[in-house]
Amino acid sequence: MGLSHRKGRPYFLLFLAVFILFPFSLFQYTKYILFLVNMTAIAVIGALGLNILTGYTGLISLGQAGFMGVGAYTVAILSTKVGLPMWINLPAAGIITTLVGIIVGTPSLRLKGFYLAMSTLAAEFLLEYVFKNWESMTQGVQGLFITPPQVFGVHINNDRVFYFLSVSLAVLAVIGTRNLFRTNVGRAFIAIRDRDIAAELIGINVFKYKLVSFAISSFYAGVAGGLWCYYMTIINPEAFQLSISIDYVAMIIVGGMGTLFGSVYGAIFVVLLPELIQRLMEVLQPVLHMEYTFAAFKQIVFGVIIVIFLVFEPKGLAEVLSRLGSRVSNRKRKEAVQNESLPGTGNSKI
Amino acid sequence: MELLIQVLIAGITIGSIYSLIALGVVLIFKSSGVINFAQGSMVMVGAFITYALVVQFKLPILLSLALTFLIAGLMGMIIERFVLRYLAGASLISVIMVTMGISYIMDGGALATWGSSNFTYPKLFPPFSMQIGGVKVSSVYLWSFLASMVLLVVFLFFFKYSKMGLSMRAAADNQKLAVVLGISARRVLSLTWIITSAVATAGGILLASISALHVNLSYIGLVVFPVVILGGLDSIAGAVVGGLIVGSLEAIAGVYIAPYLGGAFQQVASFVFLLIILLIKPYGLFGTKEIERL
Amino acid sequence: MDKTPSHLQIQGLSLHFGGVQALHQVDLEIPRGILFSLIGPNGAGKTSLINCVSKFYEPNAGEILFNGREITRFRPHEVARSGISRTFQNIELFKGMTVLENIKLGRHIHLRSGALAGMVYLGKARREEEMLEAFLDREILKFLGLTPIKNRVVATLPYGLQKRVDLARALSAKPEFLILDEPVAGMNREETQDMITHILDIKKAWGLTVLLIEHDMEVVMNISDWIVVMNFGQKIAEGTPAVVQKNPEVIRIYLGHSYAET
Amino acid sequence: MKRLVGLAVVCLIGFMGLGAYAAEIPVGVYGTLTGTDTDVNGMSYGPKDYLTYINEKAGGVMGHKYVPVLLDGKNQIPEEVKVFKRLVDVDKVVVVNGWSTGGTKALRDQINTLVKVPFQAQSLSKDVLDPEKYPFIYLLGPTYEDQVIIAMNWAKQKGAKTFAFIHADIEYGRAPCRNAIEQKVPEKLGLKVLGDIEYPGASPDLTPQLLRIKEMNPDYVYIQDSVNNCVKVLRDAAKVGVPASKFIGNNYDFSHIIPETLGKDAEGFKAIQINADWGENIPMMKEIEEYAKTHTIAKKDTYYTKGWVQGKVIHEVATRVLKKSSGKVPEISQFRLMFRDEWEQLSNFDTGGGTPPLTYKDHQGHTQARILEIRGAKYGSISDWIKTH
Repeated sequence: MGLSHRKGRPYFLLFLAVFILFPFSLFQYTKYILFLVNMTAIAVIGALGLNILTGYTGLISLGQAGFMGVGAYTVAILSTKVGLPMWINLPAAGIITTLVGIIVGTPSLRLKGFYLAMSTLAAEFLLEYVFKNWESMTQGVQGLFITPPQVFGVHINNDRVFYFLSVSLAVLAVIGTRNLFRTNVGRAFIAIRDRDIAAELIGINVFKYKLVSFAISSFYAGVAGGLWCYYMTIINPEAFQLSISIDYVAMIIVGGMGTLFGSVYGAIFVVLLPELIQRLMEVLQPVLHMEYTFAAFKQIVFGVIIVIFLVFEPKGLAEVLSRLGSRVSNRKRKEAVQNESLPGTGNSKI
Repeated sequence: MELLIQVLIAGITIGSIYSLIALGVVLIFKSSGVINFAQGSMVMVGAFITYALVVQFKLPILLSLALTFLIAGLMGMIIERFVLRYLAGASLISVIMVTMGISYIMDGGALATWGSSNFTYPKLFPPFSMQIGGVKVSSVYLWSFLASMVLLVVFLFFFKYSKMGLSMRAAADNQKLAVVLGISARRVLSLTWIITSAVATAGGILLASISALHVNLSYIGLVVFPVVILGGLDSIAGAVVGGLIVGSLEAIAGVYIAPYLGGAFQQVASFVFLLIILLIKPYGLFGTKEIERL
Repeated sequence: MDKTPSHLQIQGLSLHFGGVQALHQVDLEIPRGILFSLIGPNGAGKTSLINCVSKFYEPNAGEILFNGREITRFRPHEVARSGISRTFQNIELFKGMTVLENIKLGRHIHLRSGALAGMVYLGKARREEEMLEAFLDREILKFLGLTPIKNRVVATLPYGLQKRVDLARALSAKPEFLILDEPVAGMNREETQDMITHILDIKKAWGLTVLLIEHDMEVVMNISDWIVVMNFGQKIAEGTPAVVQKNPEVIRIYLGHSYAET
Repeated sequence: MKRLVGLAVVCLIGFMGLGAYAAEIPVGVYGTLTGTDTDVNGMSYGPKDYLTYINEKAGGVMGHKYVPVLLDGKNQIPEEVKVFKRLVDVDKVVVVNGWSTGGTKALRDQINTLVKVPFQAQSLSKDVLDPEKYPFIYLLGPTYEDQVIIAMNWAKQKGAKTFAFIHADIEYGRAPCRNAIEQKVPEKLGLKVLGDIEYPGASPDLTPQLLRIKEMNPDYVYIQDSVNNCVKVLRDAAKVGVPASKFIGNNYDFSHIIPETLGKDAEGFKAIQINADWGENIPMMKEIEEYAKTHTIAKKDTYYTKGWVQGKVIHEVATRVLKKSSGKVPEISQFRLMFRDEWEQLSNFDTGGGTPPLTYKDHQGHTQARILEIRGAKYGSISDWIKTH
């Protein structure tokens, strides 16, 4: 949907070709990479959701994992107990999570800043408790198992099939978010983040839009959680604990709060970083000997990166990359014949 | 009735440890507006340092304790000097995440150094215990109760009367103004982190003494958040009272409510209570309301 | 004047913070279509009063009627929705956004497309967005001379321009009642002149009622239809500029020598 | 857009370049190196160390060296799934030594139908033990449910009438206790279950739960949790005055940390043993000691020896497969199938005293356990090896 400008079209086509052909390549790593891509795509959707809430609207949430859990449970319950098909379950996951999100967002009428963040943290713990103890629905700590639906005789959680599903949905999520911030709703979110009082005084119903932000954010989280459930085929309360929420906050911080592609970069980064560290540590393993050091090292690097980003690049990877990108394109522009007018200042929000 | 008394005593004993750890969080918030998610890790690392000095280096206990506090203070100073100083005036979420980052680094560091085993903590306290209303209260709880009470009084007086304490409050309220008044905001912040780190270490030593020492000890940092918020982020008395309330609440919920709701209701009880309180009093029991201006 | 129905009417408005009385039993009647000025020394309660009107403050007593309808219990955004727009003393623009985005936000109350339509961005939302831009281009940007800078980020603009963007944002809602809180404060003579011209033009063109707070007495005396003088949270005098200028108490407590001598 | 493509390409190249070593017999192990329940992760180091030991001592199996890959599943399902996928897809391991109950259940389709890879679970959950449904999953010893039965049987013999459970609010804690109750084990034995008490796994304080135990006053309490929380349970039991002798823990509560930490508050505590302890006078220990001369041992406890036994099992099965294929390493999927089949054939395999002889016909190596009791800060056995069925 208008993703490409005239200039970007070759790249877009190349990307499309890589996207479609890659799953059929036969590297040793193809399947594993597909797995990582799938996990990243799910994370992208979740991170976009959190970014709408936290990055754009300025409401800190430590409950993203809980919301994703609601989505995952919705899918699991609908497909095992009711037996509905996927094309109903995934939107349903989004909608149910939206409702939960609105409830969780209600304290934002009175609570601000860290106090609101704490109420989302409370929601995270409460949801976990509900997952664990509403046994007639969730089967408690044992969790629910689903049999993934089949597409052309192949289970949807087959890495290759799922790849097309998850990446397409992730792209849709990106486009949806981009469009959202072209219109009044998105602008209202940013206004609330920048100065909620002024927003209210110029006629924005701040409370309503905070709830809308919670709703959209949790819709994304719900869909991401639902996808996760289809991919993993199991959901139990351990799957979405606080540390996952923190990972998501880290994604948008590292990627860039309040930026569209920040969510994407952040998700890629946070999903792949542990892999890279793992590989690095495996190379160093003969020297280090102790296996748990790489878990420790992963944690340390993760922490250091968060700190470094906040101290030196508070605007995240999106800013870094756009700086790099503009440097490259500046050079190119100098070389190019000047047959084009000045570049548009269009995407100022990004 | 007898059971209720036992429940309350049990709640207050664990609550006194919550209070002590919550005090550190409040202290940092009060003087720098930073919400410290690394408090739990500071608690854990403090406990490990003592362990290393006493058990691994076999130093005398008093010397080890003195050294531990020295190292912990240094650690606090480093955190402030090399990380938080660069984040003055940053948004709330940046501050939250940066302390989480620090927490990851500290947890990872402890894991790399000591591994993920359980360690038996050295007996730093005399094996003395008191029988209070049918509950055996070991000396560790008495120590932590005492420590949090003493620290409460000390900090209250410190903030109210001492020049340094007043400067800290001024610096937290308005860093620019503080500079104009000739208060070195940096020195004040540095000092806060040193004190907080030391308080966290004290909490860590007490906490590790009542159970085994493990890297997961840092989880306490999350447990005390309801305490901090309940009391009000910037209220020292609130931290102490909140700790005792949350401790008792958990005990009551664990004994009386969990059997009906099932599962481990104790853990969420404090959060449920917290939500209710926040809806009535959005800034906690004793917290100061933030005034907004146009 | 008391026969024509007032546009905005304030009765017995009181406001206090703790023990400090910011407003005490203030009554105002602002007829439709005039330029109504509120003057008084610092701390007289002028800004408190308009903050009560736009509901940033909750008055302790009294009532506010707009178009004969009570709006005392409205929430701030409902006040804006009912047709009252305002500018701010300390420019409350969204500094990270562009001029155009800020002004679009001013028109927020007239936009109908919801989140879902926005995300799809086909049909309704897109049309609305296009109409919005056309409207702003036509009515606001060109008029206030902001077209060349419409894609600049607000934070990068000089003070005078920011004030103008603030006005543009208030106007883009196409209000019937405009509150201006010190619109020319900190401006040089030329900028002031510019601003005043804009205000008077738009007032005339749209038939606005304007409530103005301003310290620049020359401006106030030149353009006001009616002036109310406040001190210590109370109304102490009112009348046409000519009347107010002659009121001895006004001269003593507020205008003092400064105005008398100029 | 450009940037996205660039990033994708970089990632692709990065992954292709990394870690493509030629492996002869790759064996995957994942466990909890960090995260919760690390107290018992010696059993993840064990298999790896044993295979290394065999590589060094005998040059692997019939000249083919093992490549043990040890990864961290953090006791979290998504993490374990990720690690599993990597092991089977990238490292192409012949057999996986897995970890948690939840993770094993999550992977059951992958293990048994999609990938078909032999899987040795550390979890002793009965729910994954089913040669028909899950032909690729093998367990070493008595399931948690078996252990509950053993404990109850023993309590019954001691004249107990009432019983209670205490555990964390996770699958590992809740399921076995509930299974035992649902299978009417207590009724059959004439025991009355007074309560099934749960606590938050990470809570620093369990006094409220112990107060409930005190109120109920059961004859015995079964702890379905591992070392770390067991310490908390016993500590707070002492706090409210419930003697440690009333508590029986499962096989993951047999740790010297417990008496060391609690001193006399742990006196009388009972735990279940399903394999030899570290330092027992058995032939297997000699191997470990030999290995320890040149290597550091991560954890010197009974779980490490459990892992060592699991390593022995893997080596034994691999040896049999290679004997069948006359010393050639079969193609990977073939290898996995043969490995599974040979495993099932394994019977009366002597582990050098690490466990009773192992027979995997029912996918459960052995069914024996005994009860230990802490006396004078040391575990001593108070029962013979009991067979569960």
